[in-house]
Amino acid sequence: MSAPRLELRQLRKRFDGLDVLADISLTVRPGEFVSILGPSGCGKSTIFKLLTGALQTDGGEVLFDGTPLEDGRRPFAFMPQRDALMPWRRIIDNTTLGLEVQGLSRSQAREKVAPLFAEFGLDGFERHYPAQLSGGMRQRAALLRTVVQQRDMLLLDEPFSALDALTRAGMQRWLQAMWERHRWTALLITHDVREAVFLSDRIYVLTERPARVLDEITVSLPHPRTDLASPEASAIEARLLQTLLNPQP
Amino acid sequence: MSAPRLELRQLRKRFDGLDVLADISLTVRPGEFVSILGPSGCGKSTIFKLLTGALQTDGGEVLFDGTPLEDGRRPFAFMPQRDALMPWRRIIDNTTLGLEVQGLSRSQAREKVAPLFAEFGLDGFERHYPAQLSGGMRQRAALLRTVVQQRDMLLLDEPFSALDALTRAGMQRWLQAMWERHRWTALLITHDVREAVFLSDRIYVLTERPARVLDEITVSLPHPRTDLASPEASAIEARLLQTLLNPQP
Amino acid sequence: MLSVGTLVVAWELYARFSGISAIMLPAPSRVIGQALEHRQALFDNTLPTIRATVFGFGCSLTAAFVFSVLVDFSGRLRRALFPVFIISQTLPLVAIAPLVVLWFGFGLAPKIMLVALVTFFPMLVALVQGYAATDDDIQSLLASMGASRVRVFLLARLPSSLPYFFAGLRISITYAVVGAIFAEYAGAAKGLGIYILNAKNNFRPGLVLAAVLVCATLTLVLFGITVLIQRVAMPWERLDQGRRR
Amino acid sequence: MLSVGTLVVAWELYARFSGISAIMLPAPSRVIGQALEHRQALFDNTLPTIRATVFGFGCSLTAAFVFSVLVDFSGRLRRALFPVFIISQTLPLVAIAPLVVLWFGFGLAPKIMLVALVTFFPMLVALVQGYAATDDDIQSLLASMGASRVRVFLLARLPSSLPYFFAGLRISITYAVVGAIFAEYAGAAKGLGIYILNAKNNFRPGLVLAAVLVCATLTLVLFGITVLIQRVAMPWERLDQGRRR
Amino acid sequence: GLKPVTIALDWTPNTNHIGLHVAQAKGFYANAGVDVEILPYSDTSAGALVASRVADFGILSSLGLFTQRTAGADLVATYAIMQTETGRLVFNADRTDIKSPRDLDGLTYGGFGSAWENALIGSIIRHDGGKGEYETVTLGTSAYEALANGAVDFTLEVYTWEGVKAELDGRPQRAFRYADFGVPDQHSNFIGSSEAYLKENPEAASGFVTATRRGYEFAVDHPDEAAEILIAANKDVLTDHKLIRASLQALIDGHYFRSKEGAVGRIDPAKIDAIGTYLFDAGVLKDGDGKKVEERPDFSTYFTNDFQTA
Ligand SMILES: Nc1ncnc2c1ncn2[C@@H]1O[C@H](COP(=O)(O)OP(=O)(O)OP(=O)(O)O)[C@@H](O)[C@H]1O
Ligand SMILES: Nc1ncnc2c1ncn2[C@@H]1O[C@H](COP(=O)(O)OP(=O)(O)OP(=O)(O)O)[C@@H](O)[C@H]1O
Ligand SMILES: Cc1ncc(C[n+]2csc(CCO)c2C)c(N)n1
Ligand SMILES: [Mg+2]
Ligand SMILES: [Mg+2]
Repeated sequence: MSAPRLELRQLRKRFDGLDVLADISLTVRPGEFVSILGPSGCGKSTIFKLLTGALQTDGGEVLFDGTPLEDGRRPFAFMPQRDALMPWRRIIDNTTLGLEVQGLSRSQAREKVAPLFAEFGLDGFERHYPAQLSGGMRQRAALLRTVVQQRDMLLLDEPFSALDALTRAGMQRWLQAMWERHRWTALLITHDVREAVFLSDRIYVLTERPARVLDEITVSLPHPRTDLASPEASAIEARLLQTLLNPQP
Repeated sequence: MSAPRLELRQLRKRFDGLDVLADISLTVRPGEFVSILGPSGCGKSTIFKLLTGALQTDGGEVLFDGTPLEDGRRPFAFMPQRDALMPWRRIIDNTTLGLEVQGLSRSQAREKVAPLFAEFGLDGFERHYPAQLSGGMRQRAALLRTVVQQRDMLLLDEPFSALDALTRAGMQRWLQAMWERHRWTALLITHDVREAVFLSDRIYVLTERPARVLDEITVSLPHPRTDLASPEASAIEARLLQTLLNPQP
Repeated sequence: MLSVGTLVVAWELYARFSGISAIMLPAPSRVIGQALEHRQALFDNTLPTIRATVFGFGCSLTAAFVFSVLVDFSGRLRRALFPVFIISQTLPLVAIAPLVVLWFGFGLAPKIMLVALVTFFPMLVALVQGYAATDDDIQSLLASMGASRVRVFLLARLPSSLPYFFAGLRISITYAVVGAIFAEYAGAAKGLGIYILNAKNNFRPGLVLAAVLVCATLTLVLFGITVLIQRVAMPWERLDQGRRR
Repeated sequence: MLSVGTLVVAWELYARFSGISAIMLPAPSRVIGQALEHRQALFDNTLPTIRATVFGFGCSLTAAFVFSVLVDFSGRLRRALFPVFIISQTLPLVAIAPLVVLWFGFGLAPKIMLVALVTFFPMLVALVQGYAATDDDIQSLLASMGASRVRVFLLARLPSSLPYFFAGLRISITYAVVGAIFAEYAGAAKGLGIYILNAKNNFRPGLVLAAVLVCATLTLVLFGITVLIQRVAMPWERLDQGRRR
Repeated sequence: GLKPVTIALDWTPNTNHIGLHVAQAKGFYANAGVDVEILPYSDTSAGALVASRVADFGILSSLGLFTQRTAGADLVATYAIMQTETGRLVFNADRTDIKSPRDLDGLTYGGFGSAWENALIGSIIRHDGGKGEYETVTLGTSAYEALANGAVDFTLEVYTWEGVKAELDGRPQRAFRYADFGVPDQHSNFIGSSEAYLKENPEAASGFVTATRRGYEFAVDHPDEAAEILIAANKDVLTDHKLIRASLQALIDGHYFRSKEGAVGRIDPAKIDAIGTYLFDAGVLKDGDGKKVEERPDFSTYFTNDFQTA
């Protein structure tokens, strides 16, 4: 078993008077795809904010490749829950943002991103502004912006919540293919149990706020997963739904 | 068969150079719950924007209770896809917004809304600002703001997309109960096929952009629906998924 | 604050040891000495200035608000009024002030007018730009609720304009005092402006700067008040507890 | 535009038929006549004013930008500099302008300084408030991408400040011309300010207003330029095709 | 009841105004049946205030009277405050390069912005054989600081105010008097009104003017008490008591208020005609449209002594 890429140890966070994260410990190994499921408002996005440095922890440790995550080091490609597209940048320029930050020239970055527009169902909208896109299109643009960064690790906060079944399935398949090709390490927040089962090696289930880890489920189905109707998949889905609907710690 | 409450006749809309709605005709009868399913970016939210007057149609007619929808008349309680919460108002004041617009005093409006906070999983957050809420909590606040308005008709644009299975099921049950009690007329945009089947009397499936009506499915299951594992429900679900995944007009 | 102290000390040293004449640059110690010595006169002359500033700024705020609303509600009014307002801003005070005395005499009125003239436009621009910054989704939502334009204005456009309003307020409040002093300089029985002119024509540079000192203090106080008001008026802007910076 | 025309006609009629003396209010026809008659002198005196305005405003913009950046990056600098800037704004021009002219002579330098003094603070406040208006989500996102503070500033804070910047620009540009005229008034060989002063001291109200007219035109042109620049600089603000109003 | 009368000033309060305050404090105005309000100084010329009937009377500079009246303003001088010119051309005493007015050619003049200054200085220099070409920087009230500072080479001053102050400060100055270089002597300033006002209120006018003259006479006779009155009436303004006393003494000693012949307030028709002709010849006088007047105006209509009674 390889050393964890990301390790959270007894992470705690409170907003004045409100305990949000009580005690979150989890690990993600290199190349692993891990999902987090949990009730709305329990603190999932807060975990990501702690990881990306937008918020400060009130206790606990975050280790990345065995060393504490320092301020300067940002090994994550992060997709926030609200898309955070820049209203003043065209879609193409929003999607190249991470690459530009990494130092690529605008034209290099565009070259890298442009071929993906079709795949993300955004072709023809390169020169639109975010305000001219539908909710789902914005979400796909935000996802595109995230994955092209090719960081050590992906942090995805509900990347498919605004997508219809067809588009969602397409994006999920694409993500899985990419993940298999590049062996990205990924941490995904989702509400969709089936999505979690489809994509993950392991799934953490969190309790209500203040959040703790309620359950950890390993999904040992072979990749690529196409048949979610298999009895194993259904069993895991059922167990997850059971845990979520009747949370008993 | 009663006269339609809402009737769209050959609605068309284009954004410079981009045909979005090609020809949308649909009806909603009084007390009926109708859902719209369709690929991301096909123009579902645009339909709502035409109904609420945020955009102007490029052709076609909108009839409400048999007469064209005029400018002044706004018979809808509308929940936009992006929550549109006012950052400067506390959650309680965001949820009372529609009532205040209807002319209720602030205290009256609060009285009406306050009891629902628990049901919506928002109690304790009355005096928080939107920026202090999680994505799902914001969505629930937006839904709460919509349903308390008690208008002739509900327009809900993906009201549950940011919610986990448990919370979502709870909200759906609550909505169904309310709908049965008050016999609201409702038009719902959703990506979730199961949700559509659970809640709707009828479901319209739209094509890709430029959008037309691809299919119209009547869900004649008894209310209240608790058992979605029933063969009829599964059959409808399967047919919907089939239509969505292989759209052949 | 330290930086201000440093500046004052440097000035004192320069004034003392550079051999510069007190006519050009009186030392701060001397200025403060003179200020204390003539505190009664300074006080008496500060009151009218405060009055002109406060009334003038009050009128200007009121007018800016009223016109911003009118202009927001009617595109036609906007096209009609804006050029007039812009032109009013382009008139150099030095040329207008003498005429204002001719038209309105020597009382408080012309001072109020000039203060209002100076501060009206920044407030108007700030408000109008602020209204325009309102989120479209929020406005559509309100419209869907059947909110009248007035309601949409009150519930969405007005709150949205607050940050712009306060940016404008900070700018205008400093101009308000300067404007009042200028108005008095152009003619007044009492007030810091005329005090400065008198001190100058009586060859008292120390007193000139003493009055400037009072004026600066006054402005600082008013500025501080606007900052406090902003704190109170926009509580949702002070939420980022726990955020890094 | 029509409204401006109406005002001018009303003024003309009032000046002609109310029997008011030309000392109090010369008719516009007379003002324009005088302006045409003295166009050469007006033109000669406008050039130095334009120069002072443009250079002064340029310096002020540059300084405001530089300091807004410094102040944005360092809280310590902010605390050190802001009081000094605020105080600089509280000094009444009427008292300061003569001193500046005495210190820096009668050339372009003191005018540039005074124009900068008048316009610096609005621009600074606008920029600083604009930076503060940046969306937190966008900033966190950039930080998560490993963007340095400089990158965050360039990619997020700066574009976010644009609407505030332009609000500030509209205000300052009108003050810039007025400030230049005022600076000349305090001491100069040539310029619209001096022209106004001369006309006034030679009891020529018509010429005073002719110079005011030139000054107003100049300001309007500059104002128009800022509006155009805003159009070009913020294309995403002009999207709402098809929207109702 | 007393008839209210307003008077507008030409400059911030100074010793030139002493007679008004004395007449006020000593009750001369009340005795004459007028209730006088001395208006605050303003940037608007007293001539404009009087001609537009904002003020009943005003202190008019000689230049203001001649130019504004010629341009059509309703102004009449009713009282001469100064019997002789108080102005002079000054420069710092250490300017050894300036020996006579012709040396001013090419130097920098710190001026106040009137056409008359140029005519005056130019004619002084030319009278002395120079070309009359020099640089002008318009400074207004900062001219004296600029002179002390060396920023300008020369300026004009009111001897009995700025000149006296320089003496008190020990800043030696030298000066050229206009009359020594071909400029006719003149009354530096007047108290004037409008014909319209004088016609409507002859009694109040003569009461006011006559009482004012009593005020100036009293000031000449009782300088100490008069200085006290002036200071008391302007206590925030006139903080340099030494300057007030010295200035008043200079005004008395120089026979500015009361001429050697004993005249107080009387306007000398010869002086008016002389300076008027000088200004006309110099091309300073313009009509209402800004055109040089072609015909020499009748200067005898510019003033009247009729309101100085008893
Ligand atoms: N203001 C606008 N200007 C130009 N195009 C626009 C504008 N608003 C929407 N569109 C386009 O209209 C199309 C439909 O948008 P709409 O928001 O209705 O989609 P949707 O069906 O709600 O999608 P989703 O499920 O992703 O929310 C999109 O292609 C979008 O780019
Ligand atoms: N800035 C803040 N100030 C105060 N409370 C906050 C703040 N940010 C988040 N919270 C609280 O922290 C809790 C967790 O929020 P978080 O966004 O992490 O939830 P989540 O698990 O992502 O929920 P969702 O699935 O609805 O997105 C919520 O109760 C929220 O109100
Ligand atoms: C007390 C006093 N009154 C007026 C002036 C203005 N002034 C400056 S030069 C000049 C004319 C000199 O002939 C005049 C009237 C002054 N400086 N001091
Ligand atoms: Mg979340
Ligand atoms: Mg949508």
